[in-house]
Amino acid sequence: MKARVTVYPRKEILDPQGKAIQSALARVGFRSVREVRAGKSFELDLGVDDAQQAGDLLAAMCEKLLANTVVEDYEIELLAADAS
Amino acid sequence: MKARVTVYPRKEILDPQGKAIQSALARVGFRSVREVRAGKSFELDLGVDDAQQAGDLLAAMCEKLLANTVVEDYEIELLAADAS
Amino acid sequence: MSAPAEAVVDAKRAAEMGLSGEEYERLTGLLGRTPSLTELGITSALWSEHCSYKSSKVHLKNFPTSGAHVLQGPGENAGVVDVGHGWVAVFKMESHNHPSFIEPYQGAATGVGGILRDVFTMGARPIALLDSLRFGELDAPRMRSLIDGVVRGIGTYGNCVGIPTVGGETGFHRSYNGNILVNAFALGIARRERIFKARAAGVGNPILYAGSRTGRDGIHGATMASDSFDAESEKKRPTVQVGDPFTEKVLLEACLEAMRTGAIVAIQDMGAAGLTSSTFEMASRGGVGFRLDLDRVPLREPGLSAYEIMLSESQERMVIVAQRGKQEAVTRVFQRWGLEVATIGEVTAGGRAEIRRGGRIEAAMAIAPLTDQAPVYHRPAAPPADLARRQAPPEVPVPDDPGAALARLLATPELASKEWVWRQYDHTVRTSTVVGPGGDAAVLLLKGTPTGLALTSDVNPVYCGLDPRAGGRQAVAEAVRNLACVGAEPVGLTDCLNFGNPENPEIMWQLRECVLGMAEACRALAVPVVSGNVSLYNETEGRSILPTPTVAMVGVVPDLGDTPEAHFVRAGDRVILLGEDRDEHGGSAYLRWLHGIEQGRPPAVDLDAEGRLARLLRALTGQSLLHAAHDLSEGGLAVALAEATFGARVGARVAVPLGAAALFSESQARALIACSPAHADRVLEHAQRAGVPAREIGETGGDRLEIAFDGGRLEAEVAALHRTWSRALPEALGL
Amino acid sequence: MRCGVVVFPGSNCDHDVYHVLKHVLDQEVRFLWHDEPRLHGSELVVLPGGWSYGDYLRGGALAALSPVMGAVREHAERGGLVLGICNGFQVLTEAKLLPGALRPNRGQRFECRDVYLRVERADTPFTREYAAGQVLRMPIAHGEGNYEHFPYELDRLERDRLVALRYVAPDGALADEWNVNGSARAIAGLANAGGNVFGLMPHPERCAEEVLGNSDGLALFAGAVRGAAQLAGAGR
Ligand SMILES: Nc1ncnc2c1ncn2[C@@H]1O[C@H](COP(=O)(O)OP(=O)(O)O)[C@@H](O)[C@H]1O
Ligand SMILES: [Mg+2]
Repeated sequence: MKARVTVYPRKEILDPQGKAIQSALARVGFRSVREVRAGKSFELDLGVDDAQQAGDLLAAMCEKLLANTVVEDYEIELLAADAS
Repeated sequence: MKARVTVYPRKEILDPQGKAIQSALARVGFRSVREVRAGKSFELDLGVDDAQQAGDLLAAMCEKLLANTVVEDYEIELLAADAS
Repeated sequence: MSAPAEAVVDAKRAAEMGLSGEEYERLTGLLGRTPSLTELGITSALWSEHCSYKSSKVHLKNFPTSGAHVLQGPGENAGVVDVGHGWVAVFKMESHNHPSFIEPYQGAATGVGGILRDVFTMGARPIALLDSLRFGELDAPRMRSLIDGVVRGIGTYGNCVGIPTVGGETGFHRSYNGNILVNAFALGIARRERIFKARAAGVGNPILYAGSRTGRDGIHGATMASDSFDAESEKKRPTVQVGDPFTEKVLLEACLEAMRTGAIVAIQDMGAAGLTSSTFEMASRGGVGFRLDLDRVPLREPGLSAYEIMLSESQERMVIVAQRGKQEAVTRVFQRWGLEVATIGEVTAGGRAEIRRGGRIEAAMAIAPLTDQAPVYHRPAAPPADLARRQAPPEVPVPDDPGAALARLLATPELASKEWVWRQYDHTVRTSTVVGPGGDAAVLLLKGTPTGLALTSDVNPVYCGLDPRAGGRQAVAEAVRNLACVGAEPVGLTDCLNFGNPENPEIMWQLRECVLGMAEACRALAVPVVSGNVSLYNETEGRSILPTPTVAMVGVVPDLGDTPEAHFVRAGDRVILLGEDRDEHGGSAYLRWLHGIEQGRPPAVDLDAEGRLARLLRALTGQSLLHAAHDLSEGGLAVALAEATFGARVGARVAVPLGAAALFSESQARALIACSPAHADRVLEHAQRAGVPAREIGETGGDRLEIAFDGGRLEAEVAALHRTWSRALPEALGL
Repeated sequence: MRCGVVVFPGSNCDHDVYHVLKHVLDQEVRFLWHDEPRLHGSELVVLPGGWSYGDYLRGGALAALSPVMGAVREHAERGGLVLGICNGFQVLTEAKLLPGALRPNRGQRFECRDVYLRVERADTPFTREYAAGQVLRMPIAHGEGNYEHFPYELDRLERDRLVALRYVAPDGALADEWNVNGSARAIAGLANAGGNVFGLMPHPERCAEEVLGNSDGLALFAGAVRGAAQLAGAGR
């Protein structure tokens, strides 16, 4: 089973990286952009087939490692079952 | 209009970050994981309403700034229209 | 990717890989048959300019390569010189120009990775990096992002491995618009008796592979083959290598630890041409053969062909010849550091290479003809037809407002502070950095001794373009001068010869003349060349870069107690100008940046005068007579004075019997020094005895820089000039 | 008195810290391997700077889960002294031994330069040799040193007096331009409530010898060594 995890700074926390990207975009001409949030994305091949189990595994990984929950939120998406 | 851009290292390119995360996950007990790819995720409030226009804008931003197409691939998703 | 394995091998394919018709014939002659694709790939890599030095070899012979301190000259992965107290310094510089232009971040990062491996492969612990960078005009396409990417790439890699980047150069010229230069230098130290070499020996000894897995990255990077098999396969094969500095750090620790097991016979990193050059070169140096079973090479993805495995330039990999029966000790070390290690072959007798993949022999060839007996070319060299016009004495406009001219010069990217660059580099890790970036030469403490190692890198490509012989001399002389300013005596240099297409006689002439100029200066100033690198074909669309023979020099400061600063440190010191001004403006920053003139003969380089000046500076520092010493280079006296006021914001008031334009003359063999009034007479006496013209020109103090010259006065607030100078680069970059 | 310096595979300031403890302060020091949950009797444990496991994810994230950190946590809970420098500070926050998080610098670039620090608390073992309000000069070298926490948590840190060092101008005044990484409340160093766990982004080991032109950092180690010796003497 494949999955995608997205990790973003929590809303209450400043996101200087997003800001920097927004102003860089503006500098090269993309001036309409109102906001940018910058985060991380992970694509995982979980090696398990059960969706329930996959979800549990992902949540545990996020809590333990992929996100720093003091300042970051995460989101989990299960992708279409692995073809292989 | 809001959108999400996901940027990943191209398949054939070494992804040290993904590799490191995979081995770290294994070390803390998540041994089933077969592969991890690590990328970046950007959430943008584009400031335009038209989906076509938004798509063009995003592609241009990726080519120009958000992704380094020599070593990275990107993916664009338009999110539900902005409530504001 | 099965296509290559079945591909037809003929002269056309060979040409695609960069072998000339003659070279292909030479190969078939050697083999007595048509080569396999793998054999062709191996040969084209080994006979590439990068690995074989076929165009430059005849000229490199002119360098003096031995000396009292030299333990290892060119020919190994890095040069080795004795720096006293039982320590040796191991150093080398290498270019990563082409990859950095394609992908600046990874290109520059892997450049740092490669040069570090060249140093720790010799058993030395790297302790410092320098980076010599040349960029184009800021408004040239991609230039700002190239600069940003290169600086980030160097920073990220060196910072993560934990080696301080303590100096370098950053220059700008339109000739680099389509071909930037990234030259990285690394220096390591080792106990004298602990040096390792890459000389395979011992029939039956196992060949180990350690480090990252092999992928399809950068295949054939060394041959710079323009065309490949077909557009499709080219797309599939990324030419960009990605560095993994964490793996490098671990590899470094593991290698140094494994060397202490006593079970390593020879070791070499896989650099350009990867497994091919490392195995063939090690065998060639040792006069032995080897057998490889490529099925045992750790791969990143299955299905790589023999051709691909032999030519991959995946990063962070090493080849080791271990003592038979003792390889376990080596293996254990790598495993403890979490690295993969595999036995991939063994040393054989008879000087032949035999390479298998999937049970099939993919290559079977004699080694020496491919390495020692690689083709050597005496390429035609001729000066450009318009040389006389280029060297015609330029019209030198006299500045009506020298103060404004100074401010404008200090705001050019060329002369602006490079702090924006080096602040992104960790230059204090390892707690040995006594003088970091920002001065004339960096100084590192050799821990446990009173001694310091001084490092600098220098070249003036504009001078080299106008008169390559003089430019070559000047690069070496300036490096010696920068070392002398911190009291260091040079012990050796490494270089990176960056030039255009050697098949163009003008370029060959530049190369030959630069080398001859460097060699003259090396002899006159007693600095041996112990390692180096040649980077040719630096051209885009027929336009080649300025000749850029970068010099990186290492010196020894016997006692660190005495190091003067490169800037004024206190008010009330006497300012003394050493050397002679000859009002020379050919190729000067003043003419080039303020008047768009790039013409004339560059300043004459009087090597005897340089030698006398350097000896004097070392003598003065050795006796603790100086508070400050700073040499004059680009921008001449006015710029040197301004720079000297910036470090501690200590102003100066001086008077010189020079015209306004002469304030910006770039005559060589000059330096500014400052000393307490009590020492001034002794300093002047020393200078006189040393045969160095010296005159007291004023004193330090206040918050202004005032220069009285013939017919006027230049006055500026130090704080304002400093602001201009320190903000110019980030502002020009739009940051 | 025994000191231990933790070595992660990507630590690169381990030797620098070792050098100061051993050769400048003449202490007994040993390296502690990341993969072993043992401190070998170390009374002062230092987590040095570097890129512990490459830290491509977040500085210190993986290191916080390493075997040695279990032992460090126990040591800290028993009141033992733990010092985290730069990456070590990141490890301590990731391990929740100190509050908050260290995020990428405001300017999105690695910064290597001297900064000025004001000593806010002189009553921890690590700052006891300094005077409250004293201004120190110290080098930094990091890309992720921007201290962050929720506003109410920051208030609590202040109330509990956990802030030990702040980025200031050379004259000791708070100034945004001298808060080079953009840290909330200009926080450069923190202690836990007991004062026995201490983390800071600047590198005191890089300014602990006059030959390097600055020895402002030496007293931090000297204080820690004395503090640890006293704890040991008290028969903890
Ligand atoms: N790319 C760089 N990396 C590190 N340090 C640099 C870089 N470019 C310039 N510097 C530093 O800036 C200072 C000024 O450089 P430069 O003008 O080339 O000196 P000089 O004229 O004395 O050779 C030197 O200390 C040099 O080490
Ligand atoms: Mg200089």
